[in-house]
Amino acid sequence: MTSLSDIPVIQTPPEAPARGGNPLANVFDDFIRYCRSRSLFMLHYCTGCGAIELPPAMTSRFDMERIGIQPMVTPRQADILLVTGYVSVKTLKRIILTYEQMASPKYVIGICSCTVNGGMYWQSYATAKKLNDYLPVDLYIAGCMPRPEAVIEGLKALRDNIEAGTSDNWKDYYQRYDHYLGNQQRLFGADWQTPTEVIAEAKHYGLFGPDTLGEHTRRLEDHRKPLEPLRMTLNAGRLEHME
Amino acid sequence: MRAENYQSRAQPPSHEYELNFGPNHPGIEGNYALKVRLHGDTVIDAKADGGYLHRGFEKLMEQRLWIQNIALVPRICVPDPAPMELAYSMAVETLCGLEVPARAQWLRVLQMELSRVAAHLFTFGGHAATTGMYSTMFWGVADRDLILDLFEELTGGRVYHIYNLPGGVRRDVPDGFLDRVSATLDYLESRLADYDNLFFTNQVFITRARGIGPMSQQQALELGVTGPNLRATGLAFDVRRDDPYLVYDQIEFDIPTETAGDAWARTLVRRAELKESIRILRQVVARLPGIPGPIRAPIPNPLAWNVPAGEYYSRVESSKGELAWYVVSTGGAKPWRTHIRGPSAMHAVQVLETLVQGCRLEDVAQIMFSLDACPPEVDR
Amino acid sequence: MTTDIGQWLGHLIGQVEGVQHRGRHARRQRLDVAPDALPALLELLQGKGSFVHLSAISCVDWPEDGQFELVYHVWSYELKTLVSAHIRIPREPGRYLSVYDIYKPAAFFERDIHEMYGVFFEGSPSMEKFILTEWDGPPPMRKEFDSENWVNDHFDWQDYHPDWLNDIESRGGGIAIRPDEQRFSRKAKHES
Amino acid sequence: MNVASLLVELVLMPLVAFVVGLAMVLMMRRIAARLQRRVGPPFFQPLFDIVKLYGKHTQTSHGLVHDLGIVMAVGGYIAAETMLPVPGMTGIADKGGLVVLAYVMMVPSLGLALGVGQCANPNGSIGISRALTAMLAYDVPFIIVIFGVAFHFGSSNLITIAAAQQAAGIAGWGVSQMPLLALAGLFALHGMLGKQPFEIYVAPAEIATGPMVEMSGKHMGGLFVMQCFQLYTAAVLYVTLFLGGGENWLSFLAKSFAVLAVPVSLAYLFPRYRTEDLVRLMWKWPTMIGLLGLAFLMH
Repeated sequence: MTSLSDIPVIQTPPEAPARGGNPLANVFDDFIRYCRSRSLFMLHYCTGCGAIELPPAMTSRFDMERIGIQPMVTPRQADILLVTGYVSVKTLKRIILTYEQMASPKYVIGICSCTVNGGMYWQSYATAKKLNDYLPVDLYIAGCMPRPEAVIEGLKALRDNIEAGTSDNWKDYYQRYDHYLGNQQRLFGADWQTPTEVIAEAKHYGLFGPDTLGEHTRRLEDHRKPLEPLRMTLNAGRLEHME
Repeated sequence: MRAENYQSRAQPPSHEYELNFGPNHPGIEGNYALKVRLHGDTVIDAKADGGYLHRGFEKLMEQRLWIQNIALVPRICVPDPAPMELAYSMAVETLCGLEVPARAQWLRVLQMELSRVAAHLFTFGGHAATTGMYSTMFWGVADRDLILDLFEELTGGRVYHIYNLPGGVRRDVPDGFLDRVSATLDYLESRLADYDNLFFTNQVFITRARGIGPMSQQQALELGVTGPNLRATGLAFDVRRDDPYLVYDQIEFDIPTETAGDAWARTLVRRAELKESIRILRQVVARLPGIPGPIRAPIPNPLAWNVPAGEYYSRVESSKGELAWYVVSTGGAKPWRTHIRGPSAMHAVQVLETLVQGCRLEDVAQIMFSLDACPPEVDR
Repeated sequence: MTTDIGQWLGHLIGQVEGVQHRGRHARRQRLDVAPDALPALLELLQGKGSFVHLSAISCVDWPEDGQFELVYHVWSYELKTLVSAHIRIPREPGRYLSVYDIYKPAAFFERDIHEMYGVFFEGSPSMEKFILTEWDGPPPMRKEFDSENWVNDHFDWQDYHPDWLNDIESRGGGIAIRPDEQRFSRKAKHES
Repeated sequence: MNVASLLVELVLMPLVAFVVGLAMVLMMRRIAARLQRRVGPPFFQPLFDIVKLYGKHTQTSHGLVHDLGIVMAVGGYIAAETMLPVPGMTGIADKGGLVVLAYVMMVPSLGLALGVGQCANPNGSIGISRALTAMLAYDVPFIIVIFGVAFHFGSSNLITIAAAQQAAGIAGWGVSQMPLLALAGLFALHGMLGKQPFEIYVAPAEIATGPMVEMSGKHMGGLFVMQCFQLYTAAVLYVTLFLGGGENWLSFLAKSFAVLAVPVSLAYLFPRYRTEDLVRLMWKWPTMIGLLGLAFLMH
């Protein structure tokens, strides 16, 4: 059992002092934040059954494009990672890879009860139970499955949070990388690593916190392998005949 | 991370390369992956990679009561969940020797066929989107929503209904519901002409779909293909007629077939099935008010319900093909073993791997969607 | 019709040793087969009985008997009958023959059973992992694998946060439509 | 023309093109929404998208050529804008003319090819090879059309062409004088926009948006800006060649938007062609129509 303090809560960042006391100094930042909240590209990745309510939310009846949300195909282009429903361990690895490839500021939304606490698959050996152990979740939309109205309502809440500057959990991933990596290692094994250099990125973007490094990140060094050529994974048996 | 998941093999021949189709790819239905090896634009070889949606259903069901599992089973196939409940309920009923009242059987037909219409509309949309025609997807999904509204009214759930129980159904139709079904069917039928103009007789789409992923009847039978994909090769097999369940033997409907066996033929078969389902629904609407009776047979206390020992293999025709449950009971309060045979278990793995060989890169997604493969049925 | 098929089947299986026939439900026939006789029986069913469609292969674990039960469900498009051939193989070492050369769909089911139960099928085209590629534990469908314990060992549970609920209610959330305001009446119609 | 006013025009023309291009993107998305029976994006959506993309914290670059490719893509169009006369501003249109413009309009595709090549993503490489093939396909009718128009007006100078049409009234417009070439030009315009049925190089379901697959942040923003310029360039070029150019801003913009609305409205009713079908179509019908139109002109 984790205690309440382990759960990342949405923290309001300290108010940035206006430069030189000029009231207009933050206008530009505010404008960018406003644009950010009005233009959200969500990643087109159906991780679970909640994805079935996304087409209705996107298409003619509920039309997400009204509030500036449109699906995007690759993680590089996307702002929101919608984790729609239960996440099997195999998918969770891909989700983490995907998340790390997205360009920040990036937001994670957990849709469906399964992302909150395993939902009705709480007994299942194959699904992860608590998404915010592995990724910094900005918003949960509970329900099995949430209706398109609820999805849009949740996205609007995210929009408002972004506009107000309170949705900054992506920074938490850099600042407390050790915590997230530890949970990932616990599930995937100690040799878990991703191709993205999260620590270097944290340093580069000035988000290096006291908890970025820790015992879990030290393990990365032990297991870091050079990129080596690997066996062909495609129909291994049949290929040997061909070659 | 096991490194083989994101690296290619050592020194491949320079003219050959590997492409990962999925799991995060718009050309893949759901959360599924295909590793495709290409020579230029031509697919040499493909390997399906599943398990992204694995939840261990069969294990979960062994740990829950017979009645609890009803809430679990529709989750196996998301676009077309209703037949799952039905097949499981039928298996339990057969084991218990429960007699399902006539009215419940007609209500189940109503649910099944509405679900089939919804699933087909969804498939058309997905298939059109793989060829770049998003308007059909926008229309299809929006029209499918009208059926979800009907489901919501009938069962309380838009997507997962949990409407069937062993022994009957959970609710009777609300007042005026059948009129609303009729009105929705009228609307859908009037929309079919629009869909024809936009999609089914669109010359560009025909150019794209004709001759793609062809399958002979012999090949289809060898590979265990069922459902609309089998009917597109000319064999008029439908579980509803050949292994009848519910009251399908009292209903008039045709089994549409095509002979070409390609993506185009599969789409045409689905379109014809949509019309047949509407025809079945009209018969249900006409006959349901005249059928009296309770909507479920009495069952024992569901929390202490020991289903007699035995085993049964129940089959239904889902929108994707033959769906079967093998249920084994040892007389306990929980199933000893349930095994689901989803139609896509064949279509998404062996059939897909076979059909994409030799096709072009641009047709891989189309072949998958024209087979109407549903990955959660594979992964369970 | 059923009895005809029953008689016909009885005649057919007379040619193979170690087969018992039972039919209890309409269009369902059950055969209990000795493990050695199964490939011959399936070939006979496919060749003479037009049972060309392998619907599924199911595996049932019977730990008390120390056996796995393998059930081959085959369907004939002409006779419109499903025959389930049951065999029992010892749990250890859990090896059996593949029927891939008779029925191609067997490849999927055999691979699946191999993953979920650890039964090895000789001659199957691929015994590689498919669904559980990233699973290191024991075959999960075996009865001795306790998934609840495994879950408790590997996952944390979310704590209950009433403050989240307060937050939702302060935004006007909660129950959107009170039960008495719901628009769909539940009155049954069939009495009339 | 003195240097100062030329410089002002050189700055203003791309700016105007960008603003008009934003409105064109909005129109395109709204038309799509209407055809798909929905509401569509808010008015400032194209602007929000671009500002958001440029305001991203993470900027993933795959190397110098990747950055340079985007600069080439946007820069090629900016150069093209300065050669397209608009009401009141001619920029360097009299220096360049049609032939240079046709060259400059190929630069963005080539730049994109360079940039995408460095991403080392196979989807991107496939996409860009498709884009270049598509360019090869629509450039044949495009060059025929350009040649025909230049032949008809006896000049390759866009200012002269527009002035000649304006002097003769509607009967003297390219579209009345050379209807076949105008039709072929419309095909080439549609191909140039890369919308369905000629959308092969984006093709999300096949190659995950092809050239854009590795683009994020500023690079993606650059592509969004490029799209604005692309729509503007294609529409304005067509208006200048066939619809009498711009007498005043009102009629000029009305004509540009109307021209653009034709391919955009058609686009959302079709799936995409395969590459070879696209090449076959482009080299068959618009080329034949164009050659026929040319024959009438020469006659």
